[in-house]
Amino acid sequence: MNLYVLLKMVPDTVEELNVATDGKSLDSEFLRFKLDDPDEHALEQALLLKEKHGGKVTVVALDAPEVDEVLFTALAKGADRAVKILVNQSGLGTVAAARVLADYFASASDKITSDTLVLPGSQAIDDLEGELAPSLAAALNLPFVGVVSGVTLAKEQAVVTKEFAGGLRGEFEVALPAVLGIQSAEKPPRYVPVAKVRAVMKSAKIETVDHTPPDRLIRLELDRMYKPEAAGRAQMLEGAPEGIADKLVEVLANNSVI
Amino acid sequence: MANTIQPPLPDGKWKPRIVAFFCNWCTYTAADLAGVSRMKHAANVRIIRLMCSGRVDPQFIIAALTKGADAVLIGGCHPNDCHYSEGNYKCLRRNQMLKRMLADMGIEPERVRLEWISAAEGEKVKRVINELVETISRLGPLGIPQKFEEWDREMSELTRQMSKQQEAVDGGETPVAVKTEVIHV
Amino acid sequence: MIAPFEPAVVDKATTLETLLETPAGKRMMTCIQCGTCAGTCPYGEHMDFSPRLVINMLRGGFIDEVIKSDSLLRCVSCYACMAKCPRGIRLTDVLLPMVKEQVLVTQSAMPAEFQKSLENMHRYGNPMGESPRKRAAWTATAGTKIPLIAEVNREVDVLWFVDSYMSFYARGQDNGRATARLFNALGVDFAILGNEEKSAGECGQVTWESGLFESLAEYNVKLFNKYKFQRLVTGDAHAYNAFHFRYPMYGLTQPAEHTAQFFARHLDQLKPRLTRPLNLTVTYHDACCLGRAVGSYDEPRALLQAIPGVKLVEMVHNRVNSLCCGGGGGGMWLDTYYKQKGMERLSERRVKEAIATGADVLAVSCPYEISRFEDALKVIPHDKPIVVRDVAELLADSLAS
Amino acid sequence: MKPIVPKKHEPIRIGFYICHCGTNIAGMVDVEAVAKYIGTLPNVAVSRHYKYMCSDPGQELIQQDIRETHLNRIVVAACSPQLHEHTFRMATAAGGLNPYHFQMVNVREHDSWVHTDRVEATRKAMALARAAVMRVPHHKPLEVKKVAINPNVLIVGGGIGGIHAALTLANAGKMVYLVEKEPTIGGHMAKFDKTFPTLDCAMCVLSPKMAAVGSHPNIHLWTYSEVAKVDGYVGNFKVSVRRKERYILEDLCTGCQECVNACVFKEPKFQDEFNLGLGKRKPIYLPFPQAIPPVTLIDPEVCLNFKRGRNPDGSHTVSDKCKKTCVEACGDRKAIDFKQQEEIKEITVGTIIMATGFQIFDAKRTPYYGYGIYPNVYNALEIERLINASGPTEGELVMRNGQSPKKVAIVHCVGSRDENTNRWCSRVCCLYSLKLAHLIKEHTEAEVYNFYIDMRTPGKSMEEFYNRVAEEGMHLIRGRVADVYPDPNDGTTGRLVVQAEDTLTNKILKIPVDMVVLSVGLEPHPEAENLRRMFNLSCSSEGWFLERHPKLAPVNTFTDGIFLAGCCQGPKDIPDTVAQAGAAAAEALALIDKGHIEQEPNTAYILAEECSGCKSCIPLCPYTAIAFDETKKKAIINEALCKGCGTCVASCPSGSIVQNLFEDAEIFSEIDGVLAD
Repeated sequence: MNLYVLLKMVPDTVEELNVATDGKSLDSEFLRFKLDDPDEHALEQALLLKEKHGGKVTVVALDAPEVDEVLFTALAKGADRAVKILVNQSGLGTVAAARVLADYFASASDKITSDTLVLPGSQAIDDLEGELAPSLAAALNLPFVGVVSGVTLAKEQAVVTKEFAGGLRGEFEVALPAVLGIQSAEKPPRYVPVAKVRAVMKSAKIETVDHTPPDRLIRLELDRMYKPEAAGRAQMLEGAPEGIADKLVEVLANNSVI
Repeated sequence: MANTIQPPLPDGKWKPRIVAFFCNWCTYTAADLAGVSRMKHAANVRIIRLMCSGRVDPQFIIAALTKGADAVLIGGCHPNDCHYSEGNYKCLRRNQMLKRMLADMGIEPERVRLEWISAAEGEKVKRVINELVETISRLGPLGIPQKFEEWDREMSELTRQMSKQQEAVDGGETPVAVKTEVIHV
Repeated sequence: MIAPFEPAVVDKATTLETLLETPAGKRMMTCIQCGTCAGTCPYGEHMDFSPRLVINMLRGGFIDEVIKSDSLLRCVSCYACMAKCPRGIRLTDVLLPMVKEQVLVTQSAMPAEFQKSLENMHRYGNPMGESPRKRAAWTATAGTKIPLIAEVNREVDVLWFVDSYMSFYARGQDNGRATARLFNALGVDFAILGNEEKSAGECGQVTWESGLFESLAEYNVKLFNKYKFQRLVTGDAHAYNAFHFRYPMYGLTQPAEHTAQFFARHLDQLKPRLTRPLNLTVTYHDACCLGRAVGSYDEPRALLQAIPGVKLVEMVHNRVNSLCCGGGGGGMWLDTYYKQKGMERLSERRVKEAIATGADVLAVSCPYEISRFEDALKVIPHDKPIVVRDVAELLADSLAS
Repeated sequence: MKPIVPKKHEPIRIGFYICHCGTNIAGMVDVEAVAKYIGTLPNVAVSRHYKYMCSDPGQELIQQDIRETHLNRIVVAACSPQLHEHTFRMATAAGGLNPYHFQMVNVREHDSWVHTDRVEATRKAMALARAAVMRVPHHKPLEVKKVAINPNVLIVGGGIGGIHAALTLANAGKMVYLVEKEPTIGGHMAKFDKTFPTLDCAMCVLSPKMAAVGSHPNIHLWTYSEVAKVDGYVGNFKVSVRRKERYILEDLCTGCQECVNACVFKEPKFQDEFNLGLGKRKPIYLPFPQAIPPVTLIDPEVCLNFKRGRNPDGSHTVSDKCKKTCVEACGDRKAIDFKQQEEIKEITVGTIIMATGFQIFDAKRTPYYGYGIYPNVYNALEIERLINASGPTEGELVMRNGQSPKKVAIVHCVGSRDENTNRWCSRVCCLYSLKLAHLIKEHTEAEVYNFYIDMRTPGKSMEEFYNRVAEEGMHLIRGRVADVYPDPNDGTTGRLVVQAEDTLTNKILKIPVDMVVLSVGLEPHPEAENLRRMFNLSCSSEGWFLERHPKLAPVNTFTDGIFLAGCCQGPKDIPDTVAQAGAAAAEALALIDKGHIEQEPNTAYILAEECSGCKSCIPLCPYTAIAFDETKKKAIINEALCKGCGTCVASCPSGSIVQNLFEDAEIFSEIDGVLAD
């Protein structure tokens, strides 16, 4: 198997997000980046498939802050190659990103073969539409299934589980090669000891690919970024636990809840 | 006589040579115990047996150092345990004086080590010897005999020059210019 | 009593493969398989491979079998086996962590809560996953100015290492505020690291994550070297454990003290200030990292007895024989896992003994214990109220206001 | 003694011999190379290596060479001089030379046994041998000094070891001083109920021997006494013994105990030492019925006749508060003396036997076993008293709450084999634990659980005893107890849970029991360190008195004339103690019957012509052997008093003091020799 996992860095919401003074972007002073959650699952799914069927896992990411550590961690977990495309992810829209990635796959060294699976995360916190995976599939002219929560492989095809609203599941057969947007892996993402990551940082290399960013036209223009206004319906109760309990009962009674 | 004797052994790189003076009752016996217990330790220490550490004459230590020892180890009974009541105290007192003297001569204090080792402390013999060998290996050779040779050479050279000058004076020739330094007090 | 542990533990480069070559490892060859370790282990009966068996498997060359099992996940690094071992074998801080680390490397699935806390410690410097930018936020509620060492810009006497539980956890902050009051009452010249500080990482070391511990230790030591101070004082028993035994290997040169030790050392100055009688019966729980690990049994007790009106009573298991709260060695984040395995929570076993003493207060000196014992008290029935307080909190309560 | 001046111009002819000692030396030192090298040195006439130099043919080799090649100096490189210096001196003498024309080189203990590099070890052997070869030409002929031996013997400690040694020597017609610090002899053995493996009654076999000591005409029995000072040397020790005041005149007391019955305290109410506090006694008491001497004593701390205060000299102040019914009861015998004071006795003896025994491990040092915390935890010696028919419960095994235990745990190795307390195996605990298990079951039919690490039962009939007890249905659990705590399911009865891993089944056991018995180990007597100093002995790192050689001189010490018997030398059982006591007595007898001691001639003398009369040597001598001749203004050494330490020699500013065997010239040559490579 030839497994590609696409990794995307997203803002870490552990730190409070603030809007920058231009009103169109995030204040970057304390902004940190982390790997998008579904992408971490995509990596885990790829590693599970590799453990089961053999093959090679390549992680691919666009350039972004803290991306190197993420790529090394992926290698420490068991990925075989890490590729960084030297195009800054910042300000590049999802569709443009898909173009860059498609160009990468079209380039000479990484041909899509008949046993290739490309596994992006099915969405990201700054791409809730999940446009990347289908855009990439379209650009590569490959079949696509999104919101996948399980993959098994049979001869020249993959059987994928996809979740629907209301707890329904569907099973799809997809001919290989294909693009699958991963929502969750069959197991929670594994832990990798820090010592192993530190060792990999010393021994392994990240491959870099130069690339010209695509035309500006397909970039998105953002008009305004702002925080939602507080609705002001919350009421804070203060005091000792017993007092709070009494007040809470009063509030609930006044509002005819009890 | 020393120069005429050479043991038929391959000459390796420098290793510390240490002379030890051990009292018969405690430390010598402890070294025996280390042997009976097969406690392996460095082979650089050569032990000379005395009845009491009180017998260790400072001249023995100086003799050992000037004859080429890189360090001297003295072992006696613990304070209060001397077979002869207080010979070890006498040894301690002398040792303190000697150390000051050696320091004035530019000999590192680590090169003369006094240890109280009871007959039961075979383990301590091993530890002290190993520690001392390590310390001296770090300090490097003391090399007093070599220094003596060097001084002897300088002295004879000086003497030679002096006599040459004298000859020149005696022979009525122009004396060889000897550089003199004026020392301002 | 029990012989003190030598501070030089083992070379930091020692691995499981080279262990038997080291002095600590050679001592394992003298194990007489008496089973004291297993008999005293709080989870001994839940281990397929007890510490005794681990040693024998290691000596026999069967350690891989141990690593495949999850027995060692039950070790809470409480030092009980090591304190009682008749051969003085370094189980808790050398052998078991090394085996555990191999378990971690080998097993792909970790209990989720535990994995999350390790990832958080690595990424955010605290196990809760809180924003590192908010680490010093608690100082706003201290009621007094807590100086930041970066701002005072000179050498201080005491660098107070607050650590994560006292920085982020609401009940831990009570301890932080109390400590600040005590420092001020004694006129101690102190400062904290503020947002720069990261978890000391002790649980990384005795748990399984030597890499995590190393990255945190290297980070903190670099930070220590940036500033000038005489001594390091912390109220976190686990941080103290790391500073005392292992940080010197990473370049810490200043002495480290736990607040209980620090205040006990200043008891003569402190005592005249302890004027408010508390009128409480108190039982003291020996934190493993302060008690068995370094033998500080008397200092916290001396502090408690210095408080007017405090009557000290002992639990059945005390001092060297104290029962662990179950929070060490990663146990803090393994409660769910232990529950799944049908194992009793150790904190519940401990509070039963505390309740039996009839004490009003269960005094502690480790920030883990506050939450662990408070949670345990919620499920263990008891007639007379009993509360959990850090020794520092009780001392501060007794200060004239 | 003046040295015999060697014949001038006599050429030095040295014979050098290096011993293989099997492979002990030859395995690490190239003995052939050493012999070859030494053969090239000046003055060496013969240089040989031989398999076993100490063997008869080895010694004969030396003698033959002396005769045939006219050697006049001998050097043997072999083991430590502590072992065979005497042997080879005798061989040298047998060859016709003065025995002091010999020098020994230690290439075994100080070389082959402690080094791992053959080249280095060989090099060192050469250096040491060369030093001896360079030293020995300076040796002078010397004579052995003979000193008469005092035939009296001091025995310190009146346990079974001291008792047996005393009787052996007294029966051989020697005068024995037996000093015991307790008011009675008997030691630990007197406290035991039965002895393993025969289960015969300890007191039944001991009391006849105790009585024999008490009545023996050749034994001065001084109980309640301690050695205060020891001076002198083998053959002639001067000893001060402090006889503590017991307020009873020993010679007048008949042991009738009417004083005890008459005491104003009607009931015994003070802790009884002999029963380890489990029983009670009065202020005036006999330690136990068979006590020897059968003399009562008064405890001034509790007797009403004493104000429980002390005079400035330390003696107890006497009051008139009490009716003194005891004095009344004693009547005309007048054996009670409230004014009695301690007495110092000075004696002279030629030999000393140390039999000071051991103490049991204080189980409070392993707090997790609950001794001193839970009333139902006992140490083994307390159980001995509880099951003893003459003990505080008259042989009924009941606990402090008056109940008989139904389940008993016996914990082995308490304070033994433990780095945190005592590292050694106490040797008797396994067997006495089995014995107690048997006795407890016999007395109470309780279930008995023995928790052991390893069952160690060496010795005659011991394994058989183990089999017998096992067959009786004991629970034998292989695992060291880790914790003892009150049974949480049982509030009030004091039942305890014993927690341990059964290491043979990998199971953690938590066994509720009524009684826990701690098989405490043996450790050095608390006074051992003081005694060691006083008698100039050595102790092992554990604190046991050190024997001269662990195999070949197990009852000798490094101080000539002082011997060891029993547990003061290390843990042992009764038969071994008795055997060692007999051996110590025989060693003492051997010395006494020889009539004199041979002393090394390593004394110092003064070269009068060189002495400047500075007197600096005089205060240095610990034996006041140096005097000052006021007329000649020279120092003089009394060689009878000189012990040969050499301290004065090292300090003489004019170099006018010479120590035989350790002359300056000899030592300087040795220094040259070790460094001449």
